[in-house]
Parts: sequence; structure tokens; C-alpha cells
Amino acid sequence: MFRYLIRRILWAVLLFIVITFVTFVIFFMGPNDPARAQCGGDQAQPACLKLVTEHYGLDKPIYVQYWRFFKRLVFQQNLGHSYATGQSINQAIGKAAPVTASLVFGGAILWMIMGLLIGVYSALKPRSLLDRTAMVFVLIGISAHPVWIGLIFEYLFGVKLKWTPIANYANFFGAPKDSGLPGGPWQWFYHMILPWCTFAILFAALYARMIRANVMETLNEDFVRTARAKGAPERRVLFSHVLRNALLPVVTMLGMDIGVALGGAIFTETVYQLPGLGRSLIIGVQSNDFATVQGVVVFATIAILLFNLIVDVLYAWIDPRIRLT
Amino acid sequence: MARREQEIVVSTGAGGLGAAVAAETGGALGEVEAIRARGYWELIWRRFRRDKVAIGSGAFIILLILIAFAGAPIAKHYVGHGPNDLFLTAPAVNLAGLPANPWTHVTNEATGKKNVLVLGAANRLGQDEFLRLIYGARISLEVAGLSTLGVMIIGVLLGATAGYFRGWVDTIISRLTEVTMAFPLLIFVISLAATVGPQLDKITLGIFPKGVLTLVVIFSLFGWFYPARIMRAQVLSIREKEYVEAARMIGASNTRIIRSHVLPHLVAPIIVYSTLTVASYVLLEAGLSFLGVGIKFEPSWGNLLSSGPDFYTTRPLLMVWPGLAVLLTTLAFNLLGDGLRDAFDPRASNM
Amino acid sequence: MALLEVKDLRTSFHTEDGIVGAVDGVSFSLEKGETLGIVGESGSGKSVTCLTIMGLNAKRNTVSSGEALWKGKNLLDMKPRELRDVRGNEISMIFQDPMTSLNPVQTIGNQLIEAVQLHRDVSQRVARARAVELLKAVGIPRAEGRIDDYPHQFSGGMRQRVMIAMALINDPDLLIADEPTTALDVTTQAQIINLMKRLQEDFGSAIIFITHDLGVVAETADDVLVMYAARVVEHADVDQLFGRPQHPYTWGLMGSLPRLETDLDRLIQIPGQPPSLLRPPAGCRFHPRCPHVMEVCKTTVPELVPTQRDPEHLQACHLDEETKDREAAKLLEATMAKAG
Amino acid sequence: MEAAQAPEARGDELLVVNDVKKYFPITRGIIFQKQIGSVQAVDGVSFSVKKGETLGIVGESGCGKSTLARCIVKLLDTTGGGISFDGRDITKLSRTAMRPIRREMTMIFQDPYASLNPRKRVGFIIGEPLEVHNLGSSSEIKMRVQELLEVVGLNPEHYNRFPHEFSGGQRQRIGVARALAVNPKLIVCDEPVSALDVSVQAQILNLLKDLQDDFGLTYIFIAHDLNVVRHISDRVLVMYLGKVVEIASRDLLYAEPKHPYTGALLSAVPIANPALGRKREPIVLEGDVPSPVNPPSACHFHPRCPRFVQGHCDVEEPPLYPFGNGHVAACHYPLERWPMSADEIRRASSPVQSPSSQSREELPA
Amino acid sequence: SAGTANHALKQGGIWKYGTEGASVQVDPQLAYITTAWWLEYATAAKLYNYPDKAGPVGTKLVPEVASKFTVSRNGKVYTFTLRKGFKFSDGAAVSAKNFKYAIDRVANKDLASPGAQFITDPSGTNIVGAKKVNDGQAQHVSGVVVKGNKLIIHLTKADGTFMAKITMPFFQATSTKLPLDKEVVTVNGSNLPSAGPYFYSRNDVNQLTSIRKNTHYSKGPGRTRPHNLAGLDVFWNQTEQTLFNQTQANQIDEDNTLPPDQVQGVANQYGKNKTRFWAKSQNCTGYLPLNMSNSLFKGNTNLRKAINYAVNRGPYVGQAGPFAGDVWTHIFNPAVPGWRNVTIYKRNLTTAKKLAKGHLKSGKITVYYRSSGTINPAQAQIVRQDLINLGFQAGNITMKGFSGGNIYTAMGVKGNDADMGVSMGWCSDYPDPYDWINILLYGPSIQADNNVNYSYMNIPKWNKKMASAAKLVGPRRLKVYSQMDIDIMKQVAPMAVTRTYNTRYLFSNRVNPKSLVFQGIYSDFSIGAMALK
Ligand SMILES: Nc1ncnc2c1ncn2[C@@H]1O[C@H](COP(=O)(O)OP(=O)(O)OP(=O)(O)O)[C@@H](O)[C@H]1O
Ligand SMILES: Nc1ncnc2c1ncn2[C@@H]1O[C@H](COP(=O)(O)OP(=O)(O)OP(=O)(O)O)[C@@H](O)[C@H]1O
Ligand SMILES: [Mg+2]
Ligand SMILES: [Mg+2]
Repeated sequence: MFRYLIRRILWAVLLFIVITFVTFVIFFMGPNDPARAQCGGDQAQPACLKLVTEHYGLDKPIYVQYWRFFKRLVFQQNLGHSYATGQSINQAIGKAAPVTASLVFGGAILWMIMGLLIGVYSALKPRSLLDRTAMVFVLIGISAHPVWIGLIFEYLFGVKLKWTPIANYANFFGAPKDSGLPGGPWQWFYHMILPWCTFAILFAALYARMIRANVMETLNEDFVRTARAKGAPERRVLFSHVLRNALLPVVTMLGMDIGVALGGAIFTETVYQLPGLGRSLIIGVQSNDFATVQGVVVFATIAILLFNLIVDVLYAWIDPRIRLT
Repeated sequence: MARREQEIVVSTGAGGLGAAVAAETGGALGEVEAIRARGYWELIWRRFRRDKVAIGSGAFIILLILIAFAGAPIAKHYVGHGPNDLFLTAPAVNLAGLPANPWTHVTNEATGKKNVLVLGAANRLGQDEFLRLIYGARISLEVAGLSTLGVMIIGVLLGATAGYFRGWVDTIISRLTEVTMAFPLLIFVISLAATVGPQLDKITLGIFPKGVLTLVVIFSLFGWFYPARIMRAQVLSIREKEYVEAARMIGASNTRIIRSHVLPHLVAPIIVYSTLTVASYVLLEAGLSFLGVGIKFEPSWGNLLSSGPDFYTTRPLLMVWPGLAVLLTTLAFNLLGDGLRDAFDPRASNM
Repeated sequence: MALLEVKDLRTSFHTEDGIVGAVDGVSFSLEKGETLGIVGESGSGKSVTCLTIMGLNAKRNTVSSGEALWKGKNLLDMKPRELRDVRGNEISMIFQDPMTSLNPVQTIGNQLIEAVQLHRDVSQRVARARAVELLKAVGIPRAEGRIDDYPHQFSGGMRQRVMIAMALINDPDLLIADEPTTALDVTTQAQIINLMKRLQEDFGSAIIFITHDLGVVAETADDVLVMYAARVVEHADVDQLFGRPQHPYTWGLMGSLPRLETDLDRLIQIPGQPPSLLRPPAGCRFHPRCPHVMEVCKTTVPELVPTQRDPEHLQACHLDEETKDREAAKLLEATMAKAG
Repeated sequence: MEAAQAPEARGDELLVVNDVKKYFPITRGIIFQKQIGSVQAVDGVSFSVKKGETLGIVGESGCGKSTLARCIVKLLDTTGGGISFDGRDITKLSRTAMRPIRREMTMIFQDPYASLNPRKRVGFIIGEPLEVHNLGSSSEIKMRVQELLEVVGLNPEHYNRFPHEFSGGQRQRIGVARALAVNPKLIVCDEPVSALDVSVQAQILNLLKDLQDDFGLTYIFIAHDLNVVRHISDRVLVMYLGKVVEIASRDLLYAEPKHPYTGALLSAVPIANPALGRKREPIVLEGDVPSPVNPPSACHFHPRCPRFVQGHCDVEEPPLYPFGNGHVAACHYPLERWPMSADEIRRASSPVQSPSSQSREELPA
Repeated sequence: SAGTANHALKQGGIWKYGTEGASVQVDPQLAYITTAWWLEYATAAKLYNYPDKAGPVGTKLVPEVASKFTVSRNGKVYTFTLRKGFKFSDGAAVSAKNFKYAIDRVANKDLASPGAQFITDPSGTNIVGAKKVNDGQAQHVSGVVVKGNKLIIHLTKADGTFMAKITMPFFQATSTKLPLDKEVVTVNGSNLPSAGPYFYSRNDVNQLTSIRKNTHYSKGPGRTRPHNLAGLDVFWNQTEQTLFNQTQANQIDEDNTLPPDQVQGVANQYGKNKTRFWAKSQNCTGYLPLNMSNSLFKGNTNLRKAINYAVNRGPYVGQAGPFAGDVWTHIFNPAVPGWRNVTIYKRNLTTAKKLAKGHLKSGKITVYYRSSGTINPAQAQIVRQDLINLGFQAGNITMKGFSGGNIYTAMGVKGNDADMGVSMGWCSDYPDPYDWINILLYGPSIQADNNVNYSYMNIPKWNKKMASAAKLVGPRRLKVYSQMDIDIMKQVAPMAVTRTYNTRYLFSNRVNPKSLVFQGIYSDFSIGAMALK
């Protein structure tokens, strides 16, 4: 177990280096001039550009720049400063991450609940009306574009019906004092409902489908028959024998999907203007703020690697057959 | 193992079992009943044919392809202007800067003729929403189709190689797969499309609209790991099948084994997976174009979708059309994929 | 009153390709402490018969009819609750594949304890003690320690022992063993059969022993039911069956068996394959493969009737008894030359 | 381990297997795989097969039977030891050099479902060996295939069908036809009837016997059913955990097993005769077959052996002691006669004489 | 007058302003974006300042912290005499030190202030010793000397724009609490004191920035600026649609990123520049630079003029919706001192084609455009259509997209392959025509890269004219430049000017429209003057 962890961490470090380096290279392949952002954007003047370029060492060879970046990251856990706003990236990410986390984890809970309910119910009653309706939902969920779903929701529930806010984030722990911004758990929840739904639909559909298939397969397993032969009532069969086994692959999937989900959050954050990582990324990309882009990539990579590690360990914990060696 | 395969036989349909029984009675008891042997593909076709939804989806896709590649030029000819043509003046764009509503008659500046905007104008340039929708279909299909092709070629080659040869080849390819997998995909694709995109946009090979190949390259580079994993697993399991051993036992060369015993078994998963992949790339293209890092200038569903919010409350239909187009296309590919999977692997349909 | 009395049991599955009549008019009865062996080829309906009795067939596409009287009450009519009280308590079952019959994510102990607590209102401690006791009884070394192991930590033979322990943990009156040794090696099979014999003496349960191994039946069963294509073709006391088999299919089975104790240069094979249950042959289902086929066999279904000599010996064949006796004697001479 | 020499084939010996070992490495590592152990699936097996005879191999699941079979037909490369076929050492042959030999040595597989490519027509499957070895034009091949179909009891008109249209027994016939296609001298049958029902099993066994008579084939017949092995074999080899524990002619082995393991196996077989069966007194072995990853020391059987003598069996590996008439068994305390009661067996008698007095060449007969 | 009106205005209240934009830097020496300066003008106390007044009055410098200044005869030494009574929001008194500190910070190497370019320009404003500090060789700018209440600044050469430059917010009185070489980003309470009527009380990047009344800003000499509001909150990164809805619902007081499709509606409802809907010009001009160093436009005045006649400016501006700006055809927009209201090129395809005929050279043209958003690509499409109308073959037009501000970088590289650029523009840094004519079109300043003379105009005759105009002062300066603007566009046409920019505002009904004073210098409503109802 311990050795396994060590090896996994080493591998994660290697992956991390590769990914950050590739990000670096890709950014330098583009005709970007990060200095410009610092010099007032469109009307940047030569003197300023030169100054900033030298200041950030943007004229140095790429590996030197990478090494500088890497050193700073490892030894100071410092991602540097935004070229556009001058804000420390650590701080920027510290602000954006909770938003994305709210979205992703809240969404994940929602999609797991939906996926479980729909998946299990339709597996228990295959070909019933409910099952068929659920599968139509699943197909639409898989096929409709999240952006579109978002826009439609926004239009319907926000603009037309005025049930929910149509954008923005409310801080869970309360808004800044006398800022007049919405804040607090209830506002947080209220602001996140539409984003969660939008974000969760695709995955809810995918998971409902997968859970349905898993449950159906597990229902056919011999050990389920054994449980029934023991005289266990259906509820018990379902909860203590079927579900746990059927959900094992779901855990693995969760690990693999977190990366995809982080990506998907970009769309939701864009549609609902949530100040999360995805929006930081898009703003960074649009304003050539490489430092921010790199920061988001680094953070996302770490988050994904970490999450996967957790999932692996979790998996070994809930599935006694797996030995981490 | 035997059991699983056996179940297939049972459910291959009346034809298969009937033939088996007939064959048996014929073989062992002398009489030969003339039942035509059905090929693998024929059986699949028979199963597929029963699936009305999948057939419908297939028909829809064919129709879509026809519309996109043949219908679009015809439509263009018929309405007298192109998808990129501008109608900068009223009534295509009214004084308040709003695009025209469906069925608006406009005058074509170049020809002086009266044209009609069937679904209205798409934006403040007064471009024809209808034409852009059907030309957008072409781009969507091209991006999705070519990316799928790219992804499948890389994925199948690498995956099959890793699975078949194993050893260090497998180790290297598997590590590569894991590295690719660990990339935060969308985040990366967005940065990539924004940075190297503009340079790649120039490459069109003369036939593709600008930006199509950019997306294809980016999608292929980062999407191959999934089919590679599937194919590797497939080949690994096929490789262990006794019929492959049997072929090796009789001295067949690697090429021969791959050609006649491995590849034919990959066709089904490749087809099924490709269909589903096409669907996901239609979505991805629309998403990237929506974010402004995909296709520019040329009509694309994502572009159309992204101008939706500009006219949120005033022209909500502009949001509906491209959304529906994406939904229907993706749905059709997904349904077709499901249908194909059921046809290829009847066990799935028994669920 | 018989412990279990099955009358004209029928089960069919509605599949895409049509209706599969997996069990077609099976009747038998079983007394306390008796062992009934059921033999037959793969797919002849042995498992489905038992699953139907236990009410364990998938509900969706299954239609069953007939009666299975358990202590006088029809199991097929029972409400789910009543049935659950019988299952695992009065009747328990072990399955063919020990590798998949245990829940892989629960400890052996939990699964055994569950079996106890489902039927007995006892504390965890008591249930656990009972589980350990049973594990010891089925010969698991260091049972106290191993009770907390997971199934994957056990070998196939051990798992089958666990399954047996689980089946016996509530002192059932009937134990249905569906090919409990097929997946095991000879030596392990011997261990398991020995164990079952011993446990039957200790616990006194009746046993239905499904197998396609005639040897196993010969050694374990009191009564034998031979099934072919969803029907019973012969039902007799084990000595009767092996001593004077009355059905051509039974002869075929016996003849095609290579034996340790006899030298046969060529096996007596049954030509052809078992029929599909989707479209079974008319008349006697065995007729397409039967070397003694007559015209009547192709049209009329032979009933399961007692032989003249022995009312307990039931068989379903149109042949006259002399021919059968002659053929049986011939067969025995060829296959059991050295017997006795 | 001394370098294995290619054993001299003596006279009528078609196949000589000398001290063959096959270890599967167990590797670990995320980037670079390093070996941390091995599965000793076959661990020094020696025997020979004469032309025209059938050698049966029995043993419990996982004891290395299939691995051995695969080594013989060179589907696997051996880790050590030599295999000589028809006088040629095939262990070191390259793929191309091996090709001609592949015509003389084929294999029938256990699983009639998995061993036929479901996408290929029967004609292709049976004709493939001929095609690979360029044995004739396509029409000649077709004729030959139809001939073969007839030989194995199928209808020549089934030429164009797919495997899924056949039942298990018929599929196994197709497998047999494929093995026969190139007119081999040796056919290795790896549990060809295990997956079949008794009635069908009998058909295949009869077919194999008939073919042997007609074509003078040599078989290595692997099975775990002792009844079947007895029925078909001339000589029988018993394996336990990667090693040979006993080799003898069929009659000798079944009448007078020497190794306690063979005895246990024999006694465990249920007898389809109630009168005899009830009297049967099996020697019940304790526990299960140990893992081949770290097999027990010396005699691999010692932890389960009723005749185990501490300080001897777990220290000194028993060689294959000869018992005359080519009967050899790897046991220090062999059974004296058969059947023996369980009590008798448990009382180990005096050990056989030290192996040093035996010259190695004389061992397998 | 505005002064008397102020008395009638309500005091107090927090003004809520929401914007789609990302947040801006608040450190006085780093803030450089229009919005940032809007806030700086409310918080800063400068030596001289522009009053919070609309129209030409607002462009006249008046003394603020300095009571007067003198210039040495050679024009190289400026001496400011400082007033007493200015206090930072933390209570500290403002002295000459604080102005010196501002210059030290601007010049500081590590702080990398964009203001440094304005005091280290060898050909323009160059404070003695500033370069040294900027190169990291010194901490303090030697040319800035504090003597009692006097601030003495030494320049390396005389400079007519010095007063305009030193009035930029970079050079405001800066508290020495601010670290010399570190940017202040997050503000929470009092770590960014300032001496103007307001100070920054909070800055959460990309979320909320607040300014509040500087309680130490009491009336006195130089301290006459209005400050009605108790404070102002800026909510960053909002959506168009929400902002619009919230402003309509009076939850937000000011929204200047209106959804384009809503503009006409509110204009119809409230009228323009009357109550709640306002459209005000920014000090920016939009143009298409025509690269005079590449073969197509080199010495090709006819084609350059033809382009000017061909561009369909109406829809080009209209892409941003109604009231987004006006069609414009010369460089000086209405906020540039000395601008004139003339139309030089009226769209005329026939004239354009006539002019272009025979001057298309190879017939190939490369156009750089901005690819972000929907408006810029749409404008590129319009220009492309215009080129086609002019006679270029569609296949010969190469369009190259650039995201963000990259187009400026690309166009700024000498020898780039662009023939023209689309959606480009220039906004004034300081209200002087020099910032337009000389900066944008002066040939000798062309260097290898980072050019802003995107037209690469380098005509000796005009270079000379520009150089001499730069030396002029007073009304004559404006007159000469004003004429030069027209002449260049008529005779050289180095660019096709397309438009001016308007900001479209929607205010809540809490806002007192009488208090809206549009300050031309920073092209926005003066925060000081603003008041609620
Ligand atoms: N759920 C089901 N749906 C359809 N057909 C079924 C189902 N379960 C069993 N069958 C069919 O019913 C027949 C009898 O099956 P059963 O399992 O009873 O055979 P068996 O005698 O137990 O065979 P084996 O020796 O292989 O276990 C077979 O033909 C089988 O294919
Ligand atoms: N490719 C392989 N890699 C690692 N271990 C293997 C491999 N193939 C076989 N083994 C191991 O080698 C041992 C012998 O396997 P083998 O298949 O030869 O047994 P067998 O006697 O044929 O068993 P069975 O009767 O079940 O077919 C087993 O423990 C098996 O797990
Ligand atoms: Mg069964
Ligand atoms: Mg094997």
C-alpha cells in the first residue's frame, strides 16, 4: 500500500512535469505577447513592452523560463503573477477554485443522485414506461449540448419565469461586508441551482445509463441468486448485494471523469458567468495572460492527479479484491 | 468463456439456431437440409434491420450528409446568395441592430434580386441563418468525421500494436496513453486552439473550410487514448483466444494473424465506437466554437450558438435552431451507435 | 406426506426467438432424509426445475405452472414473504460455480451471519458463533480467523465448503445442490462429496443432487431422475436404474461413459445432439437420436409410467419391456463386465 | 540448472521432452517492469512419446498441463530444457525454421467455441493450415477440406458455414479436421472433450480413436478426467504442480499406481456403479494444490501427502524411480500395491533405494 | 454653474456599478486601463488636475496640490510649490515627498510600471536619473528633489508635454506606506491610502472594488472637488444580461455594457442623454491601418484613398448595436483637443472603384483581424466584402485572425505581411494631439518591433511637419495639429478611419441625471460629481 502510494506519487510528479512543460511549449508556439497585457493592452507602447519583457524574462529561451517557473512552483509553491491584473495567481486560483469546486462537487452529487435513482429504477423495471422515459432523458442528456441546455435553462427559468438568478456566484460563507453582494449558504445554493442542473445533466445521463447496465448485470450474478436463496428480501438484496458491486465500476469512472468534468465546468461557468477556474482560463486565453492559463492548468492537473490517487485508494478500500502493491 | 459465446449462439436469432439444429440433424443423420449459410455481416444486418430507431437514425444521418454536402450548394443556388454573404442593410438587419425574423425578403446588393431569408438573419451582418445552418452541418460533420478518423487511426494503430506485441512496445505505448489521459483535456484543447489555432487555420488542403483541420489535429492529438485503450484491451483478449493460438500453431505469420484473425474482430468495436465518437466531437466542436476558439468566420453550429446570447430576449429562435441541429445530429449518432452495438453484440440488447 | 412433492411442473422462458420450454411436466416426490439425484445433459432443465421450486427464476420472462408442495403447501403460490421464510431456512441451495456464488465485497462471516439473522432473531454474537461452528463443520481450518476473510482469499473448494456451510446454517430440511462439484478438481470433488455425505448423516436433510456425472449419482443418490430435453424420461431407485435401465437415453448415457473399472474398446455413442427447446421434436423428444425408434415415437408422447416389474421405477418409452430388458442386459454386459 | 542437451531420439520415439521448464515472470512497475517472481508452471518435465501411441496427461487444474502442451507445439518458448521432435531439437528453432515442423505437429484445443474464429467460414478454418503451408491450389484445398469434413463426420456441404451454426460437438470435429489437415504425425489434444456433454464426448473420443487407427497418428492427450484418459491412452503421465510424478503404461498405472498422488486421484474418481461406488473409499487429500509461484520444497506434494515423512520428503527431491516396464514414479515412499486402505497408505514403508545408484539415461523408458 | 448645482445634489449613498470587464489594477503606479483611471481620477490628488467639469473647461489644467509651478528658462527644471492641508485617507499629510515617492515607484525596475515610458523617453519626457532607476541601478530618481514645500524636477531636455504627463494618475501623491517595488493588489481597509476625495477601501480581484469618501479631504485651497457620494462599488465580471436586468430593476446604478439588442429599446424608452440612457464618446478613434511599407499600399495613395471611400462604415460601427459610436473619417475624435467636425470620405463605391482601378498591384491583399468575440470577426467580414467590392478577388484576400491584443503585436513588427488591419483603434493617454499624430505616424520612431505606427508611414516632409508641431505650445499648437489631421487624411490617407466609440450607459432611477458630468479627459462621468436622487 505504502509502496504503491510512493510509486503513484512519483508517476504523478512525472506526469505533472510533462503536462506543465507541454503547456509552456504550446503557449510559446502562439504569437503571444504577455507583456502587452501589462502595458495597457491595445495601446501598449514599445518602451513599456521592452521593460516588461525583460522584467519577466520573456526573452529568455523557453527551457530557462520553464526552469524558473518550475523552481518557483516547487520551492515557493508560487505560481507567479497575472500579466493582466497583477494579482498573485495563487490568490486568483484560491478565489476561483471554491467556485469551480462548488460547481463540480455539487454537480457531482446531483448527477450521482440522479444517475443512481434513474439507473437503479430503470434497471429494476426494464422496459417499463419509467425505464423508457428515463432512457429518452438519458439520450437527450447525452446528445444536447451543455451550453445549449444552459442557455435554455437560463432563458426559461431565469429570464422568462424569473425563478432563479441567471448568473453570478454567491459566496457560501457570506459576501464581503456591506458589499451588497449576495452571500450565505442559501444564496449560494440559490445561485448554483441552474449551473448544477446544467452541469449535471450530461453526466447524470451517462451515469444513469452505466448504473442501469451495471445493476442489470449484477442482478444476474450468481451471488445475488445466492442472497435470494438465503431468503433475503428484495430490498436487502438490492442494497447490500447488488448496489455495492454495481457501483464499484462507477467509482473508477468518477476518477476518470473528474478531468472531463473540470473541462465541462468551463462551459457552465461561461454560460452562467461563474468566476471559477474555467472562466479564469477563458479570460486568460483571451487576454494572453499566460501566467493565469498556466496556473489553471497546473492547478487542474494537480487536482486531477490527486483526485485519481484518492479514487484509487478508495477503490482498493471498498473492493477487497484489489491489492495495492 | 465457452458459456458466453454459447449464449450468443442461442440468441443469434431463429436463423442461427435453426441452422444449427438443421445442420445437426443433417450431418449426423444423413439428411441434408438446404439452409443457406448466413454470413457474419448478414446476421448483423438482419439484427440491425429490426431496430427501427437505429434505421431511422441512420437515415437521418444520410439525409444530413446529403443536405450538408449536396443540399447546401443547391440551397445556395436556389436562394441566390451564399452563407457568408452579407446583408448589411434593413430589413436584414433592422434599425435597432436586430437580425431579421424568419421569412424576410431582402435585396441582394450584388445581384439586385429579391431574396428571402428563410429562417431570418443569423447576426448583425444579416447572414442567412438557414444557409449557415446547413453549411454548418458540413463543418460539423467534417470536423467530427475527420477527427474520429484521426483518433481512430492513431488509437487503433497504437492500441492494436501495444496489445498484439506486448512487451516493451506495450509498456511505452501504455505510458504514453496514460500521459495523454492525464491531460486536462478540454482545458488543454482550449489553450491550444487559442494559441496555435490561428497558425493552423491557414491549412485547408484546398477543400476544407478554414479551421476545420486545426480542430481535427487538436482533437486527434488528444483524443486517441480512448480508442487506443479499447483496442489494446480488445486485441489483448483476442490474442489470448484459442483461435489465434490455433493460427500460430499452424505456423501463420504475424501479418496473416493480424489480417485474418485480429482485425476482423476490431471492425465491430471500431464502427460502434466511431459512431459514438462522432457524436461527441459534434458537441465538442460546437462547444469550442461557442467559446470562440473553434471555427471562425465560416458557418458552424457553435458560432451560431454563440451569437444566440447576443439576441437573447429579442430573437430567441437564433438560439433554438443551432441547438436543435446539434441535438438531433448527436442524438442520431448516439442512437445509431447503440443500434450498431446491439446488432454486433446481441448480449447487450438482452439487457 | 412427502416432504416435497412436485407435480407437473412446467417452466418456460419467453425469449426473443420464441418460447423456450425449459421444464415440461416434471413430477417427483421426496421424503425426509432422502437423496434424489437428477442427471441429464446440459440444458435439459435440471437447474430450472430447482430454481422454479425455489421461486428464483427471473420474473420477467418466465411462466411456471404446476405444483411444488412443500410440506403440503404449494411453493409456487406462496406470497413472497412466506417463500422467503422457506428459502434459506427450510430449503437451501448451493450452486455450481463457487467462484461467483459468494458476494466478492463482503466477508465470508457477514454472508453467513446474514443467512442466520434473516431467519433467526439472534444477536450478532450468536450468529457469528453459529457461523464459526458451521465453518468448522465443513472443514475450514482456523475457522475463527478465516471468518473475516473475503471470498477471493479462498480457493474454489473452500468456497464451495463455505457455500455448504451457508446452506446448512439454518438446519434446512432440504438441500438442493446444483452441480456442486462440476467446477472442481477430482480430489476436491471427492472432498466435497465426502463432506456432503457426512453432513447429511449429521444434519439429516433431504438432498436434491443435480449432476451430469453418473458416477457421482451412483455414489450419492437414493433415487435418480433422468431428464432429457426438459422432461423426465426415467425415475428409479439408484440400484434399479443402474441395474436395469429402462430408457434408451439412459442406456446411451451409460454406454457413452468411459469407465475406470471396465475396458471398452469403443464407447457406445448417442448420435446427434440434444434438441433445441425452442422447437423440440414431436412425440418422444429422444426419437431423432434413438436407435430403437418406432413410428409411434415420432407422434405420440410417451408417458412416464411404472414398469410392470417395479411400480417405483418410472420410465417414458414406447418400447416393450422385453426389448428393454434385453437391451439393458446387453448394455450392462458390455459396460460393467468386471462389476461385482 | 545444467544446460539441457537435445536428447537423442531413440528409434521409434517421435517426441522426446527433456527437463522442460516454463516459468512465467511476475512483473511489477509503473514505468519499467521488473521481475519480482515467477510462476513455475512447468518445472523440469521429461518424457517421450513413441510413434503411434497415445500419451495421456492428467493432473489437477493449474498443474501445468496446458503450458506443457503449448511448449511442445512451440506456442510458448521454454525457459529451459530440450524438446526434440522426430529427431530434431525444436527448442531453439526460429519461426521460419519451425514452419515445416508445424505441419507434422498440431494441436486440438479445449474450447470448441473459442478455438474457431467466429468470423471465418469452416472452409477457411480447416483450409488455413494448407494455405499457410502452400499445400495446393485453392481448388485442391477446397477438395481436401471437403474430404476432411467427411472424415470427421461432417457434411462436406458445410464448407461454407460459420462456426456459430454448429453445436459444440460439431465444432470440436471442425477443430479435429483442422488439426488433421496437414497430415501431422503428432496431435496434441488439450482437454478436447472437457467442455462437452457425455454423449457428445463419446462421439469425439470414438472419432479420435478411429482417426488414430486410420492414419497412424500419435496423440498427446490431456485431460483431467481419469476415465477419459484411461479410455484413450496407451501410457499415462501424471503431473502435479509443474512436475511429473508418475509415468506408466495405462494398465500399470491404473492397476498399480506407485505415487500416493496418483493413488489419491484414482481413488477419488466416482464410479458409475452403485454397487462398487458405495464401497469406494477415497483417499481424501487435505487442502488444495499450492500455488506454483512458491511451490513447497523438495517433493511438491509433501504438504498434502498421506505418506509424508518429515525430514526426507520436504528435504530431498525424489527422482523418478523406475518400477520396471517403464513405470516410473517420483516418490520416496511409493505405494506397495493397489488398492490400499487409507490406513495402510498412511503408514509409509521403507524408502526406495537412493537415486544415486540409478543412471540417468535409464530413467524414462 | 456646476458649482451651484452641486449644492442641490443629495449627499451620500453608495453608487453601484457593474461591468462585464475583468477587474483592473488599483496600484496608482500600475493602473493604466481606462476604467482604472476613471477610479484613479476620483482617488488621486495630483499636482495639477483637470476639473470635474464637462466640455472644454474640463480639459484645462488647474492647480491642485501645487499652488503654482515655475519653469526654468531652458525649460528643463520645473519647480512646484505645494499647498498645505491635503491629507491621505489614513490621516497623513501630503508633502512633496509623496510626489517624489510616486516618481521613484514609477521608475522602479521591479514594479515595472507602465508609467516609466513617460519619464524615460530620450526623445520626449525624460526626468534626470529616471532611466538609471529603471535599469535597476538606483533606488531614487536623482532628478527629483524635495526642498521644503517645493518639488523640483529636472528634465534632460525641454518638453512641451511635461505638464500633461505629470498629470497622469501615475504621478499622484503616493503614500509611502506602499512598498516601493511591490504592487498593491488586494485592498482591505487602509493599505492603499490616497489623497483625493476618495480612496480604495477594498479590492477583491475580479469581484468587487470599492472606493469610499476620504474623510480627511476637507474643503480648502485646492480642495474644491465635489464628492457627493459616500462611495462607489464596482462589480467585475458580470454578465451583460444580468447587469441589464438589474439596472432596469434599479438594483445596480450604472451599467455601461448593455446587451446590444437592448440598446434601441432603452433609447426609445428614455431618450438619449436625458434621463437613464446615455451614449458618450470616448477619447478613441477606430481605424484600419494601411501598411505603407508593404508593396500593395507603398506609394499607392490612390488605393489608400479608395479604401477610405469603400469602407462600409455604417454597418461596421453597427455591429456593436445602436449608439455604439459614429462613423468617422479623420484621426481626431471629438475628445482630442483641436478636433474638427468634418467628413472627409463619404462612402462612394464608384469613386472608390475608379480610384482603385489599375492600382491593385498583384491583386493580393493580406488582412489582419481580431478573432475574439463576435463583433470583431463580423467587422472583418464587412471589410472583406468591401475589398471584394473594390475589385479584389475573394480568393486573393488572406484573412489572418489574432486573439486578444495580439494583432497589435503582430502589426507592430516591422516588415510584417499585413497590408491592413481591422478593428484596430487608438485611445489617448493624455489630451494632446501629439499623442495622435506624432505617436501614430511619425516615421523616425519606427523600430524593429513594438511599433504603434501601424501604417509605417514615414514621409520626410510630414516627419518634419510633425517634429516642428511638437515644439509648439498654446492655441497655435492645436491649430497646426488640427490642420495636419485633415491634411494627412486627405493627402496621404495612411489609414482608413472608421469610427468613434461611444460608451452606452444605463442608469438606475436612483441616479440623479443632473449630476452626470462627462469628463472628456478620461471619457467617463466624473465620480466626484455623481450623485443619487
Ligand atoms: N432465463 C432464461 N431465459 C431463457 N432461457 C433459459 C433461461 N434460463 C435457462 N434457459 C434455458 O432453459 C434450458 C434449461 O436450462 P437449465 O439451466 O435448467 O439446464 P441444466 O440442465 O441445468 O444444464 P447444465 O447442466 O448446463 O446446468 C436451457 O436450454 C437454457 O438455455
Ligand atoms: N501466460 C501466463 N502467465 C502467467 N501465468 C500463467 C500463464 N499461463 C499459465 N499460467 C499459470 O501457470 C500454471 C499452469 O497453467 P496451465 O494452464 O498450464 O494449467 P492446466 O494444467 O492446463 O490447468 P487446467 O486444467 O485448468 O487447464 C497456472 O498456475 C497458471 O495460472
Ligand atoms: Mg444447470
Ligand atoms: Mg489447461
